Amino acid sequence: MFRILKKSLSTGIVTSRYPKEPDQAPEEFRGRPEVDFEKCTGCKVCSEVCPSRAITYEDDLKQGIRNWQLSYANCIFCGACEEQCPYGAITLSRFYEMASRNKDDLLVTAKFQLSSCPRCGQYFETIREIRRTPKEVSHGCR
Amino acid sequence: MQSFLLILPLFLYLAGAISSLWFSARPSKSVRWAFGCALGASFLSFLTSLSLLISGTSLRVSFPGFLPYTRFEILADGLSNYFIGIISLLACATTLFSFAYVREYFGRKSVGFLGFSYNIFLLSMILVTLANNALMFIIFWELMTVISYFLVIFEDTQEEARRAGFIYLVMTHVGSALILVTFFIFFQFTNSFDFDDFRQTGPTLSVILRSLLFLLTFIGFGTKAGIIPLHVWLPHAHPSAPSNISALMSGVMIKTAIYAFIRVVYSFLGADQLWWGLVVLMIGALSALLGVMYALMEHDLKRLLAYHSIENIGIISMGIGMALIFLSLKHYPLAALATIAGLYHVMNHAMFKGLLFLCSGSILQATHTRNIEDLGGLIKKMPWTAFYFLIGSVSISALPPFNGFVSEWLTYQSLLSGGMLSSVPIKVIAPLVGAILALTGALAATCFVKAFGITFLALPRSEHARKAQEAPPAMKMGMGLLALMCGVSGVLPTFFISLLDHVTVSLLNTSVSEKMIYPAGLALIPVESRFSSLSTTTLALLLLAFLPVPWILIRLFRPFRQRIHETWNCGIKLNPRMEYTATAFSNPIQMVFKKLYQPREEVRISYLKKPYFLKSLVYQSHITSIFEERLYRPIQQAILRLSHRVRTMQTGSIHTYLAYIFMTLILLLIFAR
Amino acid sequence: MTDTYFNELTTQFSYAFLDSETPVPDELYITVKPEACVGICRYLYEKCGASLVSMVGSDERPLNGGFRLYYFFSLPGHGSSVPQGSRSFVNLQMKVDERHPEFTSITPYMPAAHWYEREIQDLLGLKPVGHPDPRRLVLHENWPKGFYPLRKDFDYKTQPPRTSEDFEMKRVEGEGVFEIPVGPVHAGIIEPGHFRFSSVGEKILNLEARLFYKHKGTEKLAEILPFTKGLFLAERICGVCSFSHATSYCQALEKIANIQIPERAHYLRTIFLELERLYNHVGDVGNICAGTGLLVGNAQGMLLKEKLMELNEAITGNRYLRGMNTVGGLRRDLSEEKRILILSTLRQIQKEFKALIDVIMFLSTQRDRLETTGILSQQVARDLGVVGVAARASGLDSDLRRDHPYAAYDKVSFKVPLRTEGDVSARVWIRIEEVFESIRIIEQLLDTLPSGDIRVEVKEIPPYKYALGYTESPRGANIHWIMTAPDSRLYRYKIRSASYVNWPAVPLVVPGNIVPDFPLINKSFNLCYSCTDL
Amino acid sequence: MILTKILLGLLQIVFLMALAPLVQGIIKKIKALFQSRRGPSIFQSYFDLIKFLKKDQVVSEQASWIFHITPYICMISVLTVGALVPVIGVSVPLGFAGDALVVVYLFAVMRFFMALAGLDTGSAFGGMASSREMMVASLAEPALLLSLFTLALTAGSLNLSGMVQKLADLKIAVISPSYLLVFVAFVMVVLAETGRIPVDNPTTHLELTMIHEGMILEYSGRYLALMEWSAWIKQLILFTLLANLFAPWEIHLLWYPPKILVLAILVACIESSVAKLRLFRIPDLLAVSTALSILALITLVLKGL
Repeated sequence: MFRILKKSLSTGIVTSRYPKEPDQAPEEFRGRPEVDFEKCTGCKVCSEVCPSRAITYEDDLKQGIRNWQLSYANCIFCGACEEQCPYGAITLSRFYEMASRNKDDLLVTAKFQLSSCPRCGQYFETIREIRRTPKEVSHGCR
Repeated sequence: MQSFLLILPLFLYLAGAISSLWFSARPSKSVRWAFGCALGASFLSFLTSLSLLISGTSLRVSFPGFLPYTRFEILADGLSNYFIGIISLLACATTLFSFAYVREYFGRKSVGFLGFSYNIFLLSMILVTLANNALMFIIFWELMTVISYFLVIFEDTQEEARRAGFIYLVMTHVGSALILVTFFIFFQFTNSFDFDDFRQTGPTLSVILRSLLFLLTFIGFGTKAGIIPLHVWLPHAHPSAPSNISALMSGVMIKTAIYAFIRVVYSFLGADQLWWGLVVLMIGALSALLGVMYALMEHDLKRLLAYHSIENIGIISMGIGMALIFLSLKHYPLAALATIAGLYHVMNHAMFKGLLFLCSGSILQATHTRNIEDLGGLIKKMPWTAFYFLIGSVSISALPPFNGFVSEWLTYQSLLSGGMLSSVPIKVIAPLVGAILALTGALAATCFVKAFGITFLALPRSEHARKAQEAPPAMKMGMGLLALMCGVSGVLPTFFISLLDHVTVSLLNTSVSEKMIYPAGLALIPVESRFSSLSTTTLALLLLAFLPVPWILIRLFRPFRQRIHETWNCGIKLNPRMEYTATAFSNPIQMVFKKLYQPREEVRISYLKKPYFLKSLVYQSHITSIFEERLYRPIQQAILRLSHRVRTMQTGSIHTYLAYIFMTLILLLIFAR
Repeated sequence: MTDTYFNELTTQFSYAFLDSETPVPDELYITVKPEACVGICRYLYEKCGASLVSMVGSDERPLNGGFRLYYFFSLPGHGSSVPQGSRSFVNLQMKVDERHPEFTSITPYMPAAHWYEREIQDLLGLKPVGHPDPRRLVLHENWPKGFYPLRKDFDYKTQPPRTSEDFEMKRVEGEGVFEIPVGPVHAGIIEPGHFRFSSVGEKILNLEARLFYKHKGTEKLAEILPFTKGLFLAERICGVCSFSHATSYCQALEKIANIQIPERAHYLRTIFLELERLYNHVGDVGNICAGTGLLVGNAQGMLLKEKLMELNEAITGNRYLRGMNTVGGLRRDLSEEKRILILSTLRQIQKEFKALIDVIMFLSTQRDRLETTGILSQQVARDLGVVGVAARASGLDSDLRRDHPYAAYDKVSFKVPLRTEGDVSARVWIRIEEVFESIRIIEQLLDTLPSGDIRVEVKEIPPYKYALGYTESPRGANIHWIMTAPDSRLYRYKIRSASYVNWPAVPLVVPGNIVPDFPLINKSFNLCYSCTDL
Repeated sequence: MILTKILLGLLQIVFLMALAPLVQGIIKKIKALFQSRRGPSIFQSYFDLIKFLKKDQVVSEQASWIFHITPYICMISVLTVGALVPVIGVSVPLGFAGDALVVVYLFAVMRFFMALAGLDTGSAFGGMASSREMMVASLAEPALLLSLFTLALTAGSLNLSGMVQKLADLKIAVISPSYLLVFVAFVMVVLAETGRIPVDNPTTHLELTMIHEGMILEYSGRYLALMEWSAWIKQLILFTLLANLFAPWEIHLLWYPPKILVLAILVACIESSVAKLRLFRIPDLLAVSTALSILALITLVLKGL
């Protein structure tokens, strides 16, 4: 009976005053994915590997714009996008305080200008991706 | 004039009885006459006894030459008046109730006979308390017993009722026989059956003889009062009778035994032996505890109440027992206190137990079942009955400021005053008996949480309960009168204590009202020193005075909104099957006192594949009634064996047995000389 | 090894055998005639002492025009004296004709099959003829009859209409008997499950548990995902056996693809599996104290669990060790400083856990609550095929790590704790002993950790192959069976978690105990609803 | 003169009402510290009360008027008890209205109605809790009364003021074997009466194990505030009795807080260091308490003070 009290007293207080005192996640921690749009070309690899459809895109073939979207609400922090991104544009940061009353706050969106096929004139891939790719891009309209 | 008022009700009862039989072909008229007369008689005799009690006068009326060797004399002294007051007050309420209640029996049973028996029953009880002569006493005592026997088997279509009646008859006649023996022993020494002579000669007899007489009286009257282990008839007989009769049987009939016991032991035997008091105290404690414990396991509402009568007789006995102890130690004021405690409880028990039996009658009429496992939700269907039952429950559970608390408080005070004495065994025993009283009180509260909660609250458990309807006005009036009395005798105890003072004066020549009542008339104190005090009046006022506090708190922050929603049931729809049952409610107590109850569980399981696929499971549990199985069964078997030998005399008819008993009586009368 | 049993079987039932194959070592698949199946199952179960570890129904109508049932048995060596690796899995498979969608139930002989068969009835619409309790199990009354989600012609996006019917609970008769409904919505953060107690006061006469309130369609969903994404689904079958489930999944696919993953990956997987066991067991021991109201014990247990989870977070980036596994090995390596971090943390945990156990497990009030409460008899445990801690606490000496070694378990020496009392206390003590064993295993592995690659790239997997993947999770054996489809997708993914087989044992343990002890008994099993309700 | 007395009596009740949540808060804080947690502020109970008092309430459709009157009855009975108990002075203006027995029986009134309210809404949990509460109370009440009787016989008075006065007069001489035995017995009963570990777990969320919490499971909002507050006042009154009967020195405002604090720490220590008893071991605990009281009584009778 006294041993148990001794045990607890020797432990002392272990809880922190979160959220008054912020709690730092460890270095390895995979939290909110951050996208570096300087590096990103809009190549959609991330959206293809994303298992939970947190990253999606939609091509507006009339305007020639790719609407890219990342929803933190769907993200399972698996890091597949980080692993697969050819340009190292996505990193999973240590930030984890993402609670929000509004789902729209959890969206990251970007627009990419699409390039049109020189032969058939159809939009097919982002201009930035085409520029980054050394080999010739074929649309396959032939 | 007063003698006339004392006698008049007796004739009114007689008139009621005869007219009831007369009109028995027309039930409505019969009811009006029978209960009209009974109501008038009861009211009149209540007023008379009250006025006699207030004025503190005794009345004596003689009718000489009524029977050989005896003279018919009635004596209305303090004690008698007090009991008559209680009997007639309860009778007022039950009579009011009966007007409507007996309609239940129209076309099924002879209401004329019921009205007849009812009046004679009341008459006999009043005469028992008035009789000032042993023979008269015995005659009225037997009349009371026989007539109540007929009331018990009134609904004799039920096998149970007949069995109950039989047990009742056998047990009480064993008791009666002992009383007869007592009186004949007195007769041997006084050559008279007059109580006055008993009073004169009794205390001068030798200690051994008096002790023998004490034991005979205790067992004889104890049987009628239902003390443990002589109680076995009570839980069978009381529930079987019609509810208005149960109220009278439980409320007052068993108290006549207390009356007689007090009369004999205090006055005729001159209580001066410490062990007499101890015996009464211990048996009282045992009765109180076991009574409530068996009550807890009951789910037949009326039988539950019947067991509580045993408990309350036990509590009364504690008071009387302490009084006998104090008398033997010559502490007259304390003896008066303890007597008052006992007698006050006599009245309180009559009020709340009468009330509870009437309520159970009202429930029975509305639902046609006494099994509380089939009830539930009645508070919405029968709000008044529920309210009255709650008052009764609170009173019997000794919760302040109701009457049960006041008399239990007085009992505690007498017990603890015993603890302050110099006698070492009493010093230890009295507080321990106090603890038993506390246990009894707490268990009684448990039992009535169960009785009220399962019967009235939550959802109805059967079709009967769903279709229940509130009782008619006459029944409500009967219950209301008693509920009012529970409140009044709780909140204004000083008035009743001053009445009881006249009783102690007539019994013990000791007046304690000045010592017990604060000058302002507000608080009670237990006689000696400022040991303690109680003012239920102030408590009631305080409780009322604090009512604004929660009221304001609830309305402190406006607006006060309230949503009505389903009961939280973990997301499943609530059904009556998910409610706690009475058996389940008292199950923890049963587990705790396993030794006493010796529950026998019977689980019948069948499997499709054991133990993985259950097909059906039926559970039953019974408790062992130790006294019936360990004490009475062997006796019964012995008697059975014996009776095989005297088979020739045995015809199997109750009436023949009755004839035997009366023959014995007459023979005794003739040859005892 | 398998041969001896196989020979016995063939002589006995030669007339019923259609085909047999051994697609992967230690897994023998025998195709039998439907009418002989029950007889063979009984032979395996009653004569050979095999235990049913899983049962799968699969809609193979597009392939061969019928449904197919698979019965998986684990064949025992005799006792733990038999050398490691000597046990193997035998699978019976039989075809069920589309026109007569029914099969003979084996439940009357093997109670362990009763949930599998009911599940197959619900999800595939195959009727188990002769099942003693053929009520609905997985799909509740709000799901219309005639919609069988695991059939191939059922599109995963279908939203069937809602219906409502009454589900009949077993009714206990007798005066005063009443029912206590607990759940599916609980007061605490507990998963949904409905428990219906029949009792008279405190003693419980009968308990019926109803789970499957949140059927997630995991198995159906897995059929439309490429295997790489299926992994993340497997990881999220349950919150606390994440790594075990992911490992089972990967191991099955690695067997199918017939690849050998690097030694270092085996070692690391084993370390993470044991880390998972550690934080679960430490947390469970603490949680038992919450059940007995020993608040300090609970707080201390939580504290140690938190330390372990923070360790997980520091070395893998996820408190539940997610995102580490992949088909072909591991995605992230363990650096030297993390290796040292693990060792130092474990040393500290070991010391503190021991101190905690000394304080809480010898407290008389605590012991009184735990001992003789909720006894699971060995017979019941065996009949129902109970696994994991619950089995080992009831005297069933079974542990996949030793009996069917996988990952690097054949490289380490460890003890499988065993108790026979079968009560709450025994289950707690099994956990406590396993904590120390786990620490020993991790230390051994970290000391001998080979260097090298951690991953082989797996691009695609062959179609229409099948294999079992299994792990001994903190709660017991998780057995996954995968059949592949073209395009590196899965044809059928059957997950049989430890909780799934242990749940039916809980209601059998409870009767005879008192109502307030139920939460404690339930906690001592600590079963997962999510693992069960896929 | 009488008016000032009554005013003083009322002031005492206000004092108890105001202090009760703080005591609860302190116990919670100490328990949190034992659990290595920082825990909420000691004033959290006040915030809780205000929150409950501001909230709407949900009432079961099955509830009858029993459910509605119970919070009122709990509050008024506990306040009435507050008027009878010596708190920061030996004399109690309204003490003549009732003695120690009345205190115990008024608590019984509270419990009686709470148990009924538990049954009222028809859920199994309420009934279960009522049944258990009545079982525990049935055994706790005699134990409590017996220990009070022993004290009454020591002090020669059953009146609380009288008892405290007499014990205070005896000063340190009062410390005798019987007195200490009664103290231990009394503490056990207080644990049972206040629904604390090892009898009941006030912080549990498991309906199946609840006693006190189960009975008030259906209460919300303002009614809940009243029920909780009454329970806390009852707890403080029992602590006050413990403090004034077993440390009957320096009964005034200055010494009252430290005594109560010591008791709060004692209770928190007990709650933190034992596991909750199995339901059917609770009777054993209370039997021990009763046995200690009996022993104390016999010691008292045979040896005197």
